[in-house]
Amino acid sequence: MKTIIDDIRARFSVEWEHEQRADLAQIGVAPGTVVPLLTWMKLHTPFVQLNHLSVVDWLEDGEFQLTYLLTDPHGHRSLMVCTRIPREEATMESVHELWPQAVTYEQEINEMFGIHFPGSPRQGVPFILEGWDDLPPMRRDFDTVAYMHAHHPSRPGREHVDPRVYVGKVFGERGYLHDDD
Amino acid sequence: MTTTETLRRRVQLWFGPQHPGITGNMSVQAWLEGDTLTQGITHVGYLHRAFEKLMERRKFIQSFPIVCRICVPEPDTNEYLLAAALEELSGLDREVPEKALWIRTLVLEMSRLAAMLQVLGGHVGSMGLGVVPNWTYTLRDYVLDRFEELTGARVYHMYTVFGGVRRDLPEGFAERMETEVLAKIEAKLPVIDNAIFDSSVFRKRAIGVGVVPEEWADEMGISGPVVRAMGIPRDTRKDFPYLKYPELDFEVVTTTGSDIYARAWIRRQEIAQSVDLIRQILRRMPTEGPYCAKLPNMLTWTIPPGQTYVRAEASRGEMGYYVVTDGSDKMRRVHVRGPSYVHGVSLLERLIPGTNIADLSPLMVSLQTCPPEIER
Amino acid sequence: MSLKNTLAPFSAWMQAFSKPFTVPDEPGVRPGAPRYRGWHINDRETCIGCGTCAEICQNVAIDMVPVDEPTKGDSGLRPKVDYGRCCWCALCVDVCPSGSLAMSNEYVWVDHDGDAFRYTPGVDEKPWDGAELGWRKDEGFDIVDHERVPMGHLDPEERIHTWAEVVVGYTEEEARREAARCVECGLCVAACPAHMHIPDYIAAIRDGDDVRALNVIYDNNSMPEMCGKVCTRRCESVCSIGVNGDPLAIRWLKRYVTERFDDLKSVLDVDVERVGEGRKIAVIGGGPSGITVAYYLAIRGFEVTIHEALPQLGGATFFGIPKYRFPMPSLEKQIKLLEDAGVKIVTNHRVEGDELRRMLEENDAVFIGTGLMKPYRLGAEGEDLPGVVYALDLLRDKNIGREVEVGERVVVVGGGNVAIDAARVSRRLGAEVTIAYRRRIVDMPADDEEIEDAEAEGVEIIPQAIPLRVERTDDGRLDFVWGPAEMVPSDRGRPRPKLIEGVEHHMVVDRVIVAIGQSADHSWMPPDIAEKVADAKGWITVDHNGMTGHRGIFAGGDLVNDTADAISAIADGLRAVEGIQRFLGILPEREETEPEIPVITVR
Amino acid sequence: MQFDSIEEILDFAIGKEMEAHDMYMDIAGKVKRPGLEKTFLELAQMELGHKARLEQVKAGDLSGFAAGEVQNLKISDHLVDVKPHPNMDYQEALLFAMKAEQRAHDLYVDLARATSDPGLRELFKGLAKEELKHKLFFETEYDDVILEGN
Repeated sequence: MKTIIDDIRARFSVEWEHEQRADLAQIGVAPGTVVPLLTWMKLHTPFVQLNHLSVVDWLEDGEFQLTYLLTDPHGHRSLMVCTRIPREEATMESVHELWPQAVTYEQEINEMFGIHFPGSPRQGVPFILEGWDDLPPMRRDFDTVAYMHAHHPSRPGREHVDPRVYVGKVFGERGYLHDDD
Repeated sequence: MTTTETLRRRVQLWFGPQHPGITGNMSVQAWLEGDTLTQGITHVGYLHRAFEKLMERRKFIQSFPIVCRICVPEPDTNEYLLAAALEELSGLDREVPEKALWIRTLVLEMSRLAAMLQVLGGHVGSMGLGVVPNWTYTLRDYVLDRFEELTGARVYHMYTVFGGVRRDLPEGFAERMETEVLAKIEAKLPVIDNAIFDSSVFRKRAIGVGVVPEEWADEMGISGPVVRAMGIPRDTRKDFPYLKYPELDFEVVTTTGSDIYARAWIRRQEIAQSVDLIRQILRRMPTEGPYCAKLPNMLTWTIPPGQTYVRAEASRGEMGYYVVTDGSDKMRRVHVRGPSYVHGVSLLERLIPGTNIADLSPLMVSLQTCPPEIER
Repeated sequence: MSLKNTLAPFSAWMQAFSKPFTVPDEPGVRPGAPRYRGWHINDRETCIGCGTCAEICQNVAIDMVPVDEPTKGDSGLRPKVDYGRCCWCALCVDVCPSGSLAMSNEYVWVDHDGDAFRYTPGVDEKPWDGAELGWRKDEGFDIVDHERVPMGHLDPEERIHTWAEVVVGYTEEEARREAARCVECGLCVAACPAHMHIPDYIAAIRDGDDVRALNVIYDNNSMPEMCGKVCTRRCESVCSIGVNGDPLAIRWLKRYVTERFDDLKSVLDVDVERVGEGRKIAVIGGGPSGITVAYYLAIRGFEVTIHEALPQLGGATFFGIPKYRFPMPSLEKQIKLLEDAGVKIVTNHRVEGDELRRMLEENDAVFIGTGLMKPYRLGAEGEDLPGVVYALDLLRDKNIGREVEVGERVVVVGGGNVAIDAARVSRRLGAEVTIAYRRRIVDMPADDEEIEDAEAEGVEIIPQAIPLRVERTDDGRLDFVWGPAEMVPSDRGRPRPKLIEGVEHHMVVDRVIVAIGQSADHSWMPPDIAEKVADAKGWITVDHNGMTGHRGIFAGGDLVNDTADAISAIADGLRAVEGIQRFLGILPEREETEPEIPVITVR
Repeated sequence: MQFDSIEEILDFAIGKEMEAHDMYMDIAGKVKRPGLEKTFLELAQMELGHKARLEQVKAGDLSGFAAGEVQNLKISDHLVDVKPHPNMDYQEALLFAMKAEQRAHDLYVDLARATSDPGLRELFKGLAKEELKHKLFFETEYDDVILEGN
């Protein structure tokens, strides 16, 4: 794995690297580096396979992380290429020209996270959802519980008593450092 | 060209989601010229339950009852992979006891066996030979009986968790597995062979149909019986060894042709391989010792920040879990990469043009598409 | 295609005569596997209503519903399962701390009413109640941590030569790990006399937020560092994790947090109105109850003065508890907090004569927390011989720094914590120590850990030993004569020891230390006030405000409660803090209403 | 002591109970400790109860006697007797009461031993048992309150 990362380092700017397992390394690059890097890897290295493309929402940082997992199917090892893009008006270059199946990934990400891949064929075409009018649901700020309560009313008759609260109440738990206790 | 001529030339047809020939709840929006498909777009979403999203809002242990639902015929791969990913990220992987590794291998092989019996029946069922699925589903039910005995449930086992498995092997399990399952399968296989592989109906409809070009294998990440039917010996159990597979004696089954027949043949061979592997496992498994590591309090367990990708060979091909942790008691992100995501969408859509409408069902079965795995 | 291939499909016909695989669809024909996950069963008696099942249920299928009266150690709630949501994962069974919840292997149930599929196992009768088979908790699989992070102790050999603290304390990592074992059921809150917010501070410790933990702790306990070292920890006795394992080390966790901060005032976030400005409160007795009253009233602007007869505040925690359990700097830190809050402290001052009357006139209220200072006597012959001493005196003398000497051989009479303290102090003073106790070791009121520690330090315990008399030997030592006892059943309470006549054992010792018990002494009060306040045994009865039979006099601590521990004294103090404010019209009088059940309906 | 009839014995016993009653009343008036006066008044009241029971026996109703064995915890046996004094505390009050009941018991045992009339002997034994019961009451209280930690 070291060799391939050294090769990458010789050509591209790598922000960080981490060896997770003997057969799995991870590198971080700038968004602009991703497509040139992946193109080079597909054409000039054994890492020809795109296993998957995934997004992680780092809401607190205001960033999305895109993770491209490339595999060397004959050398039996994988490389995770990670990059971070701003969450606002999130846009990323498409890789569907390199791998046809990336269309589906990019379509789903577009739907679920609201990241736009200009030029990718099925952007804006619903993949899983139908008539969705809320935040892209895989974003961390989409509140599933609130959505559930708004769209699927609870079955009547459910009454739960939380033991922690109940016991405190019954036995007269009180606080004395704050007036509002 | 008249309107009638256009209509005759090009008809749009929704194949599924309610169709006996479809594999699970999905549909193919197909365009036909005559009875030949010119284009197909797959549609999923009928089973979407936002598993990945739900798991981001649940404690690690609470994700177990969820992941098994990602594949009905083969839930255990999901359970194992979630456990493996989180064990790797938490360092718990070093604590998993020997016996648990064996039981996990057993469970994975049992689930592969059950799933392959089901899909082998599906192969011929999709061509209208209803009797063979009756046999294979029955054989699958025998495997489920053992699952019920081992895990407490027939379909959603919820059995493999962090640190090991949830219960020990019951006494006499190995004997019952032999007499109630393996022997019965072996007795039936020749009959099945005769009814499938020797059948002129099957041969006519399977040989040379749905051929996947070999050059797609690498770039698309095609795996499982589909890639092995191209003659490529690619198998996660050998290429990225996990659990006790390195200690088991088996060869990767391959054949050539890359058509429906070849894929069915691979599955037939792998049923026999699974039977053999289960025998090996039960023979070599330690009888004593713990089946689960000592676990921390699962209600408060936190895992340090990290990300990993783990994979295992499901009956359909390479199943992978991409898991990101952020130091909290929940996953930041879990991405389930099932083989169907590629096989059932991109590959299927690439194979559809030129296919006869009657061959669409057998084609989908041969790709062994599992829609919940696409939607998660 | 060969002929064979053409004929092959017809081979299926051969199977037409084989035995069918199917079974008739009748109930009971095909029972679930022995560990099948079917309908729930629950043992209502064993269940403690901790709600951990509801907590772990990822489908929110379990509601906790009131079934029995809540008690200490049982919330009285029981799980009610909604099978519209249940996915039969059985995590509820595997997590169940009491082991009461299980699943039967029954899986067939037909009903036209959808709401029927929501029931309280063990409460609503079902045909599968008591089913032998089904999913049960298994020893080899545990998803809560039943093993406590061990606490380091000084080696017994080493500690009998030092007055250093025996308990080492948790490191940060150990504390976080121990705190992570908590399931936050809150049963401990009921058992704690002061109802400390235990799960909340444990969660804060687990999250690494010690400042928050400290604030949660001081919210209703102003002497928690003491509690963190010597509390009787009723909380731990009801810990749900303790039902089938080691209870959370609640005491040690409190100790960990409280020890981390030196300047308490700067860390504590006090946000109360100074409603007591211009009001004066006298506190008589500087023990835990008095300190509690003083602190929480002082931060509200009251002018509080504590009168203490001994040279140092702390009451029994100062003069009674040996320093290897509760070191002086820890106590001083707590007193510093009082001073910082503006409490006036008068030590070496025993209130006597008409002073109480004067105090009542000069103050808005008076709080009495003078404790039990008068030891019960042995009552046997020879008690007045030199060398027969009382444990309380011995411990006090040692703690205030007087020279204490016990000779080479000591017998301690008694089985409470005071007896153990006296024994362990005597060990440290170089003596061989025997404890003579009238009942069985299981009956000893002393803390189990204290008994173990004492034995580890070489203290010998003779149970069922009744002191008969003490005689002087020719060489000026003492002959402690005792007789063996048998345990006889009693109509009223526990079995009682009865002397077996005719057998006498002799033990030549230098000291006989009497640690039978102690009572209150009210001789310092004007008799007419004492008459209104106390009863014959010395107990003071108070109302729900902590007020005695005399208007304006509040009381708490060992005088009032029958548990005689510091945390109960603190609880009494808290009651008086509210009571005094109600008495003075600052808080409204408490309404006697049933507490509202906090129900969550949208689930 | 010599008794000629059952009536005489019972009168003697009733007199003893009255003596005890008067003694407790006397102490109650002297003790200073808060609440202890009440304790002694209660003890005095208890003796009146015993007296009433003996009067019932005299009237021919023997059911008032304790049946079966009475437990003797022997707690007071090895304790030093105390003299009533104004500054008595609860422990001393209990000690005093235990000892007084012990003495009454011993008296009836002696009397039972001294008489040759089997009927009288039974009556004395019954009375002794009654006193032992009283003692048990105090011993239990002593065991619970004073010896709680021992």
